[in-house]
Amino acid sequence: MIEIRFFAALRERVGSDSLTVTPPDGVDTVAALVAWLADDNASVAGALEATPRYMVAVNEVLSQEQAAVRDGDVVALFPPVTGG
Amino acid sequence: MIEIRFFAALRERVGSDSLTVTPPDGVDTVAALVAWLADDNASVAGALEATPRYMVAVNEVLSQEQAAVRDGDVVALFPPVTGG
Amino acid sequence: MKIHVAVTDTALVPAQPSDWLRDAGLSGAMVQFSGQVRDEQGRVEALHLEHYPGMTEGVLRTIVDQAGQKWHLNGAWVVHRIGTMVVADDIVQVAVSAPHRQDAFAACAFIMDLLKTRAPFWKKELIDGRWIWVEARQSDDEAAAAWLQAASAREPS
Amino acid sequence: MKIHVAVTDTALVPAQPSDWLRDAGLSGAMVQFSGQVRDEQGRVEALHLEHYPGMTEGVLRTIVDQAGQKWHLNGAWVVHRIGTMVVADDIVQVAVSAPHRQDAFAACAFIMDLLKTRAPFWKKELIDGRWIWVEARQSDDEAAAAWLQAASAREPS
Repeated sequence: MIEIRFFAALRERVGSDSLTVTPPDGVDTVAALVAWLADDNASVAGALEATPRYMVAVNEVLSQEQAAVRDGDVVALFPPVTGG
Repeated sequence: MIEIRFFAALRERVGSDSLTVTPPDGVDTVAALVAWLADDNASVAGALEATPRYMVAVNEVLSQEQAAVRDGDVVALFPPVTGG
Repeated sequence: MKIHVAVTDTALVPAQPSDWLRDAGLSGAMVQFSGQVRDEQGRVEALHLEHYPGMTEGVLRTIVDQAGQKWHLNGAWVVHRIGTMVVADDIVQVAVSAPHRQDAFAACAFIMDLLKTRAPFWKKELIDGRWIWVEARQSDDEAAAAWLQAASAREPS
Repeated sequence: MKIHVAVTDTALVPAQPSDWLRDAGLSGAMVQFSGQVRDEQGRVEALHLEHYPGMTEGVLRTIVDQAGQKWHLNGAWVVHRIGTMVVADDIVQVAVSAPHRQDAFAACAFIMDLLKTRAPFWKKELIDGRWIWVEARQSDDEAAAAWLQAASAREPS
């Protein structure tokens, strides 16, 4: 089980704060997870398409698309940050 | 007539806050004025010798030794500044 | 090195960072940055800030720790406001104390540059009655990248 | 651009610069430097600051004007204390407001670097019951020279 969290414009576009998913075996990187999600869920696919640059955090640490993802992880997807 | 002002360690070494002097014709730069003063006044000579690096202001503007000096000017001599 | 990192939904108090950093003669320099809500020639009516609770505090703490490794600091204060705020409100305070001013200036600018590009905050502005998400600025990415390139240039090859 | 430059023999108030610079949404960034009397591991008992009245204010004003020409600023505050002060007292406050943080950081550091090498202030420290003049630091000369070299490198040759 993996928890996917969305923030800001991406959250609004998806229409949910978070999803809990159980991806099939082999979906073991952020990139694979995002590709699988977009195939599986039309609102995520639409939201990602509307957000060409997004950032990823795995367990609250900024990560790259190649980062490993495993059962129990929390993966957050969000637009480039704009604090400060 | 030229007013010479001293500050900080240089003031303490000279033993006066200021001197008013009338240098001879031809003493028309800071460098010439300082050389003439040191010849004329033993306490200034001693103070300058004890202060190898000093700064100069002519009429309250930082100046170089080559700067012109004329009647009515206020020439200040002081150690490198240490504010802030 | 003392560190205070917080996220708050209440108004920031301008004098708090310097009061908290004061250290009885250990530091000779304090540099404080504060960021305010700009009205953008009257276009912006309000600002709303969302963040990722938990991750935010962790990222801010990591940035401050990195600053403490790069420069000689005695204290660092980072407080970021969230929620809805009005024009001229303080959004963020970053303040550092150090023995010398060069370290204080560099560390304060570094913390802000990394906060801008790493800390999970998002702003939207109320303009003509509509909330519009603020776009990230490329100049912020470049400012953060400059610190990281400077760091890797100093590593042995 | 509003400017406040002063020399005072009374205690500095940490919140004054930011209160005075506040501008209702024009600026998005404020950077404040303050310098304190360090105890130098308990060696320093007190500090005394002398200046050149009249020239000091003129030099500070010139430095602030130069900063206003180099960067886009909305306000600048420079207040320097003179007379006798104790450990941890604020010696100087330099604060600037600007639309963007990079300008605010650069201008504040520039004003301090030039103040350190141009403004006619002199410090002496009370150590073991004796007043000892503080020596100028070469690193301060170099910091000021760096801004001037950067400026002349941009001039057409």
